[in-house]
This record gives sequence, C-alpha cells and structure tokens, in this order.
Amino acid sequence: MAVRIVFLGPLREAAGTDSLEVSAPLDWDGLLAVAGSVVAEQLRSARVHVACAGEVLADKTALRAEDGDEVALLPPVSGG
Amino acid sequence: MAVRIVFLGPLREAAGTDSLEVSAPLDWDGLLAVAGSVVAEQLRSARVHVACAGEVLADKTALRAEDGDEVALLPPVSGG
Amino acid sequence: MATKWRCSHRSAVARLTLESPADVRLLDKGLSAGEALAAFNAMHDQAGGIASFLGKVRPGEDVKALELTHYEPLTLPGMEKLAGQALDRFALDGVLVWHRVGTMQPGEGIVLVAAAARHRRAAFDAVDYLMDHLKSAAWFWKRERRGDGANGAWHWIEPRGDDHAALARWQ
Amino acid sequence: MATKWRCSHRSAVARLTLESPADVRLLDKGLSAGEALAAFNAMHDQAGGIASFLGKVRPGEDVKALELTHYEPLTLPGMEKLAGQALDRFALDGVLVWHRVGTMQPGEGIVLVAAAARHRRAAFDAVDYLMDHLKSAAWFWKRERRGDGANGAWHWIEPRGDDHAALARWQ
Repeated sequence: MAVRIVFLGPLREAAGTDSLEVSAPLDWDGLLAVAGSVVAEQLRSARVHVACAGEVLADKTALRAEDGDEVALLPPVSGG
Repeated sequence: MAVRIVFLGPLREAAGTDSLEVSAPLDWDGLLAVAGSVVAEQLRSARVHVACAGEVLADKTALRAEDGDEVALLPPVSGG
Repeated sequence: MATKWRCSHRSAVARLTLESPADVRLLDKGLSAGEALAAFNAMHDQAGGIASFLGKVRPGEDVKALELTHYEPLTLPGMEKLAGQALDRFALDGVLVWHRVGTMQPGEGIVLVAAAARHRRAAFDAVDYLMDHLKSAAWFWKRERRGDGANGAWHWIEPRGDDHAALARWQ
Repeated sequence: MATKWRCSHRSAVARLTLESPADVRLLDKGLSAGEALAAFNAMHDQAGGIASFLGKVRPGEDVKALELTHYEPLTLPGMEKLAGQALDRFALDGVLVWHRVGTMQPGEGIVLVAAAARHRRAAFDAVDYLMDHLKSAAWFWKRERRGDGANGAWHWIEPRGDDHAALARWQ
C-alpha cells in the first residue's frame, strides 16, 4: 500500500474518489488496471498528463512509481 | 492689441518669451513677421503646428486670427 | 482631482513586503490588486513603467461562484519557473505573479500579473507572455456553480482552443 | 500572504469617484496608481479583466527632475477625444487616462492608463493604443533637469522616431 494515485479536476468525478492507495511498484499497465474503465480511457488520451513524485512525465507510458511516490492524473487545464 | 500668440515647449526659449500680444487680424505672413527670425524659420517646418481659438489648423498658412483669439505655436511633442 | 486616502500609501505599502525580482504567490483569500500594485510600484522606483493585468470572475450566465483547484506539488514550482522564464526573456526589473485558488464570487480577482521594466514594450510583452502561459500551462482546473440553491450545480470549464493559439505566438 | 490595509479598500475607494465610461484627468500633483486602480477595479466589477500601464520618471543619467508643460485648451479635449476613440474601437467596459503635468522627481508616475473589458485582448490592446497615441499625439513637451545646483540645466526631450512607428501599427 505504498503508491498514492491522485485524481485532479474533472477526473475526480470520473473516478468517484480523490485518491487511491495501491501497492508499489506501479507501471502504466498497472495504472490503467486500477484507475477504472472511465478514467483509463481518458488516460490513453494525449490531453491527460501524468506526474510522478512532483514531475510531469514526458512519456507517461514509462511510469514507474516506487514506494512512497504520489502519482497525479492531470486532465487538461481550464481556459477562460 | 487683441490677438495673443503663445509659444509652447522649446519655442518659448527660441522666442525669449511665453507670449506676445499683437493687433487683430493676424494672418500667416503677419505671424511670421512678428514671431522673430528664429521662430519664423521653425514655423515654416511641417513639424510645427499652429492652433487658433483652440483648434489645430490643418493648413496653418490659412491662419486668420480675429480679435480675442489665441494663436498657439506647437512644436513637436516629446517622446520617451 | 484625486482625493487622498485617510491612511498614507507609504505606511500601507510598508505592510506588504514583496520578493524581488519575482514575487509569486498562491492566495487562498482575497487578492487586493490596488494594494499589490502600490507595493510593486514603490519597490520598482527605478523602472520606466509598470504593466499589469487583473483577471476577475465574470458575472452573468447565472454564475454564483467559481472554484479553482490545483495540484500543489506542481502549481507553485510551475509559476516560479514561468516567472523566471519571463525574467530571462524580457528586459525586466521585476515581476509579480499572484493566483487565487479556492472558491470565489463574481467580481473577485483570480489572477494578477505585473511587470516592471525600463521600456513599456518589455513590460507589456512580459505580462502578455505570463498570462498566456499561466492560463494554458499552469495546473489549474475551474468549475462554476450555476443556478440557485437545490437547483444549483457545478460545471467544469473546458480548455479553450484559442489559448493554444495564443501560446504558439511565443514559440 | 497579503497583509491588510489599516483602512478598508471599500471606504478608501468611496473617496475617489471615477467617471464612467471614461475617466480622463490632468493632475498637477502626485499620481497615485494603487488608489486609482483600486477604484477603477471596484467600479468595473462586471469586467473580466483590467489591464494597466503606469509610466514613471526614470532616474539615471544625472536626471534631477522632469518638467512637463502642455497647452491647456488642447490637452484635455485631446485626451478625452482619444479615450472616446478607444471606447469606439475596442469592446471595453471603461477606460482611465490620467496624465501628470508640472515638475516631477525620478520615480514619480507621469501617466496612468487602464482599460476594463470582458476579454483580456481588448483590455490589453486598448492600453497599448492609448499609450501610443498619448505619447505621440497629445500636446505635451518634456524637459529634464540634469546636474547639481549652479551646474544644473534644463534639456528638452526630442520627439522619438519609433513613436511614429508605433502609431503606424494602428492605421
């Protein structure tokens, strides 16, 4: 129980929760599996970014979260 | 003694005075004659404008100041 | 002609100390633009000019409130990095970048950006650059509360296409 | 985080009543940008944003003072006409155009322009437009006092070529 997944903005409603705790390590396939089908579909879109340990990943499919890391799912920011 | 000529900005120093009172009517040739040679030379430049009775003249050589009018000699405004 | 405040600006300004060359803040309470700009102005008394932009919650379309959420581990470092980029890119004496988070009412300030520079163009361009990048690149999500009482509901504000066009100007 | 003024903005703002949609002033004493912008902001609480520019007397090059003369029968009507042109040209809620005349010290404000609009671009462009036209078209002449005491002398500031280039952008 050592990786925390945080859902931001509208993804929070899609997930039905603010955050999830899962066991380390967590990779891209693991994230898609635990995120739920609605969030997983959005995660596959290029518009949703993933941060791990405070850094936005250039290639989110290379995610490799270790014990104690926070993984943030970042939907597109709002305009207006 | 019924037309007042006002020298603005650097023209004030060129004229050596802030203003002159001359008799009405005053036309372009009359203005050149009373303005002094230094100011008259600058007046002929397209960069110096003339206002009469609160209106900048589109054609300053058409000046026709009547009794009570103020004639303002306007050098180029400062940048910076 | 301008009336005087009962309290002097000098004493009021002294209460608000800004960081130089970049003052970057996330505020969870009111954003006072007049106070911030008075202090920024006093701090940059060598500058030829100060440009600023204050973005506010727009009333209308039945909007009762705006909620702005962010992701703390990214937001402030992102704003600080952006302020640094503006200082590198333009000939500036300093910048101020303040952003509200939390729930705001129509008419309240959301974002205040200011730039002090020797020349007007640099100050203007820096504020424009900061606003374009803050809106499209910083990690903020907004939703509006529309309607009254039990009929009220929150609506997410979508990303805007022309923000991306605005960003392309700076490439 | 922002410190509070001893006096509230609301009461202070109430002391400074602005004209709408255009507040145009020639000031022969201090120009207080923070006060003006707080009042302008409070007046335009329906606007999405407020852009502003404050031009100040730049220190350096031995400048002790700046004197700004104008021709009263033309200056204020010219500024009012320009403010009206900005309101016609851009989608604005309002503008503020204040200009100092007389003798100023380095660091003091010379000109303050602000525009309130639904959209940022209109507010920005209006301030830019007003500044370009104020500097090149309004009837102001500036001279600087350089040097100390008996060695001090006044020097006229020449018109600048790039002001005319800036104006050509709006044709």
